[in-house]
Amino acid sequence: MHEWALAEAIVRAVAEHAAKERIVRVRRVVVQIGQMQQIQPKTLERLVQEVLAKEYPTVRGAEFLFEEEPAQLHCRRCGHRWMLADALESLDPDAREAIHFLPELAHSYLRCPVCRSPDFQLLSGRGVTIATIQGEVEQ
Amino acid sequence: MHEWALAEAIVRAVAEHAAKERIVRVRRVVVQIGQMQQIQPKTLERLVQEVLAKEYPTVRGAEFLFEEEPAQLHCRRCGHRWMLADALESLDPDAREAIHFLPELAHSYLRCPVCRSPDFQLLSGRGVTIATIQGEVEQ
Amino acid sequence: MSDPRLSVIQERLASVRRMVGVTGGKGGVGKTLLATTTALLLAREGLRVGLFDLDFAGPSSHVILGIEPALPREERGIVPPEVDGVAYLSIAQFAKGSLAPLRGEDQQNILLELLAIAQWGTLDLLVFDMPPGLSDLCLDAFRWLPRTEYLVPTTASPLALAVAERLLRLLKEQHLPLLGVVENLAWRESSHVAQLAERIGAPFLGVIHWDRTVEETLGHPERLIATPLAEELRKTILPVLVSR
Amino acid sequence: MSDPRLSVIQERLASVRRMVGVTGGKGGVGKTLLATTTALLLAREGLRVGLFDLDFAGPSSHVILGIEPALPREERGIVPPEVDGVAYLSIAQFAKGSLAPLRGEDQQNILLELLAIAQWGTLDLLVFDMPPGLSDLCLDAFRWLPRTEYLVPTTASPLALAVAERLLRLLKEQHLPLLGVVENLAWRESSHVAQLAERIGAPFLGVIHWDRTVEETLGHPERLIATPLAEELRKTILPVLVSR
Ligand SMILES: Nc1ncnc2c1ncn2[C@@H]1O[C@H](COP(=O)(O)OP(=O)(O)O)[C@@H](O)[C@H]1O
Ligand SMILES: Nc1ncnc2c1ncn2[C@@H]1O[C@H](COP(=O)(O)OP(=O)(O)O)[C@@H](O)[C@H]1O
Ligand SMILES: [Mg+2]
Ligand SMILES: [Mg+2]
Ligand SMILES: [Mg+2]
Ligand SMILES: [Mg+2]
Ligand code: NI
Ligand code: NI
Ligand SMILES: [Zn+2]
Ligand SMILES: [Zn+2]
Repeated sequence: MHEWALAEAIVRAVAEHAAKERIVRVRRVVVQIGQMQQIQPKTLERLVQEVLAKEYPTVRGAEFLFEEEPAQLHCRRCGHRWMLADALESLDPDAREAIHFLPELAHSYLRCPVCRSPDFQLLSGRGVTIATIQGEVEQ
Repeated sequence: MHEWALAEAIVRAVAEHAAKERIVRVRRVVVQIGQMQQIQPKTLERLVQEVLAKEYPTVRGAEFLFEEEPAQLHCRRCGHRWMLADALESLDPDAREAIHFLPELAHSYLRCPVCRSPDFQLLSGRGVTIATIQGEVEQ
Repeated sequence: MSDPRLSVIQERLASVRRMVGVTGGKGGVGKTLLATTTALLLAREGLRVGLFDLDFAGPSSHVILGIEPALPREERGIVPPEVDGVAYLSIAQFAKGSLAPLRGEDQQNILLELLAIAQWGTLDLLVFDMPPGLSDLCLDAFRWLPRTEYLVPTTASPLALAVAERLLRLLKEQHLPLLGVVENLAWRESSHVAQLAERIGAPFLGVIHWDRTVEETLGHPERLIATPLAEELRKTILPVLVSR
Repeated sequence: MSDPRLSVIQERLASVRRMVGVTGGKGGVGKTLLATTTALLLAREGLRVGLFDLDFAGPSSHVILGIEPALPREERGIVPPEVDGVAYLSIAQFAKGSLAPLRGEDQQNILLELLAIAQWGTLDLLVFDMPPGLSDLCLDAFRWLPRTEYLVPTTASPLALAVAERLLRLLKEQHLPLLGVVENLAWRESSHVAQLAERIGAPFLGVIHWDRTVEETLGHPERLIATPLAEELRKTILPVLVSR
C-alpha cells in the first residue's frame, strides 16, 4: 500500500495547518483524489484513520470526506482539451500501475486523441489535494 | 529597435484573430506591456503604425491602447511575493538591456528580497500580451 | 488570446530552407561540437548557414567559436551576428557570464521570444544545437519547429545508447524527419550504434572517432575545421545536408 | 492549501544522515558513473547507502547496475529495493522501457511524489545522481533537499569547465555545502580543473583518469568496483564521504 504514505502526508498537512491557524480541534477535511492516481477513497479513508490512531490529537475525530476529481488534459501541441474518462481502463495493468504511482507517466502511455502528441498537460485530477479544513479555533 | 519584431507580432496576431472571428474591421485593441521588458508604449505605438502602413487592411485604422503591467514576482523557495517596482532601475545598464530582450534573465540579476534565492517566478508583467480586440463582425 | 509571438514564428523562418536539429538525449555525446563544426563546414561549402544554440540551461557553442558573446545588433528585431561565416544566436549573447538556472517554463519563454525577434533572413540551413535530456526544449521544438530534421549522435556506451533509443523511437512514433544516427567519440571498433540504427529503421551515417587533436582547437574555428574530426564530418554528416 | 506531500519530505529523510548530490552542469562528465560507483563502494565499506537517480528525463544508473528495473515493493509507501547492497530508486523502475519526454513541471511533480512515498529508512548516506543542465531539478533540490552536499565532477574540456564554473559560483552564492570538485575522464595532464577549484575557493579532490576498462563492466557491479576507476574513486571521493 503506497497509499499509506499519502495518507500520512494528508494528516500531517492538516495538523500543520491546524497548528498554524490555531485550530485546536479539526472538524471536517475535504480531500480530493485525482482520477489519474486511481486511489480508492475507501482505502485512503482507512489509512488516514490508521495514521490518526497513533498521533495528531488535534486532527483525530475529524470527519474526512474524499471526493474524486475527474482528470482533464490539454494538448500543448494542438490545443485540444479532453476528459480522461475511462481511457485508463483500456491500458494494460503495468501502465495503470505506473500511472498510479506517478501520474506524469501518463505521457508514456496516453496520446492526444486529436494529434497523437505526448505533449499534454494534466490540468486537473492528478493526485491528492486538500480542498477544505474546518475546525474550532482557540479562543 | 528589436521592438519592431514585437509590434509585427502584435499586428499579425490581431489580424489572425480578426480573420478567425470574422471581424471585418478592428476598432480597438488593448495591449499590455509587462514592466520587465521595459518597452516604451510610445515606441510600440509608432512601430505598430509603421507595420500597419504596409499590410493588414482589417487592422489599419484601429485604435491601439497600450497599458503598462506591473511586474509581480513569487519566490518558489520561501513563498514571498513582491512587486518589482523600481528594482530594475538599480541594475547596471547591461543587466537591464539583457532583461529588456529576455525577461527570464532577471534570474541572473535579481534575488528574492527575503531569502536571496534566484528561484522565483514571474507572475505577471513579463512581456507583451494582447488583452482585448474589438471590431465589427461581418453580417 | 493566444501569445502574439506565435503569430510571427513562421514568418521569421520563412526564408530558411532547411532546419536541422542535432539531438541525442544524452549529454556529452558531442551534440554541440558536431552542430558547431557542421555549421562552420557548411558555410565553407558556400551555403548560407545559421547556428542557434538551444541549450539555454548550459550553452557552450560560443566557447567552440571562440567569441566574446555580445548583444546582437537590433534591426526590426535582432540580427544574429556573423561568426566565421555563420549567422549565430545563443543565450550567451544576452546573459554574458552570469547565467542563472532556468526552469523549463523559462526556457520555453526564451525560445519563443528569440524565435519571434530573430531575423535570420535567407538561409540554406539553420542548425539547432539541442540540450541534453528529453524535456521541454525537445517538446517545444516538436511543436514550434515542426520542419526540423533530426541528426542523432550517440556514443557506443550502453548509457548513451539507452537514451538515444528512446529518442529515436519517439521521433519515429511522431513521424518527425530523421536524417540519421552517427556514432561519435569512437575509440575502438563497435557495431552497437549501427545495430541500434538498423533495429529502429534509421539511416546510419557512419563513425566519428575520438580525436585527440580537437580539444586544442576549441575556440579557433579555422583550426577546428582542419582536424581529422572535421574530415570525418565531411564524409558522414555533410552529404545528407548538402545533397538536397 | 499547500501541497500535502511537502509535509512528509523531512519525515521520510529524517533517518538519512547525509545526502550527497553528484552534479556538474554539463552532461557526459561522469555524474552517473561516479555517483553509482561511489554508492557501490560505500556499501562495501559497510555504510548503509542509498542511490536516487534524479535524471528523470534521461535515467541511466540502472544500466550501470545491470538490473531489469521492476516496481518497488509497497509498504507504507514504496521501499527502494536493495541492489548490490545499495537502496536504489529510479524512475526507470516505474516507466520500464517506455519513458516519454517530461517537462520541468512534470519532473518537479515526480520528485515531490517520490520524496513523499519513498521509505528510505536508516541510511548513512543517500547519493543523488543529478541531471545535466542548471534547470528545474537543480533548483528543486536546493529548496526541498537543502541538506545536500555537492560533489562536482567535470572534465578539463573548456566546454565542461564553463558550465562547471557557473554551477560552482551558484553553490557558493547560495551558501550550499560543497564537498569539492573532481577532474574526470582525464587522458592527459592538465591543471585547468584544479585552477578552477582554486579560483572559486572550492576543495579540489583529485583526478580520475579515463579508464578504458570501465565500459566492459557497465551492468556488472562486481567488476565495476574492481576497475582502476573504482580505485581512483577510493582515493579522491571516498575520503570526504566516509570521514565525518
Ligand atoms: N569526436 C570527438 N573527438 C574528441 N572530442 C570530442 C568529440 N566529440 C565531442 N568531443 C568532446 O566531448 C565533450 C562533449 O561534447 P559536447 O559537444 O559538449 O557534447 P553535448 O553537446 O552532447 O553535451 C566536449 O568536451 C567535446 O569537445
Ligand atoms: N573515468 C571514466 N573512464 C571511462 N569512462 C567514463 C569515465 N567517466 C565516465 N565515463 C563514461 O562516460 C560517459 C558519460 O558518463 P555519465 O556518467 O553517463 O555522465 P553524466 O551522468 O555526467 O552524463 C559514459 O559512457 C560513462 O561510462
Ligand atoms: Mg498499488
Ligand atoms: Mg534596446
Ligand atoms: Mg551541448
Ligand atoms: Mg547522468
Ligand atoms: Ni499504491
Ligand atoms: Ni529593444
Ligand atoms: Zn493534440
Ligand atoms: Zn525567497
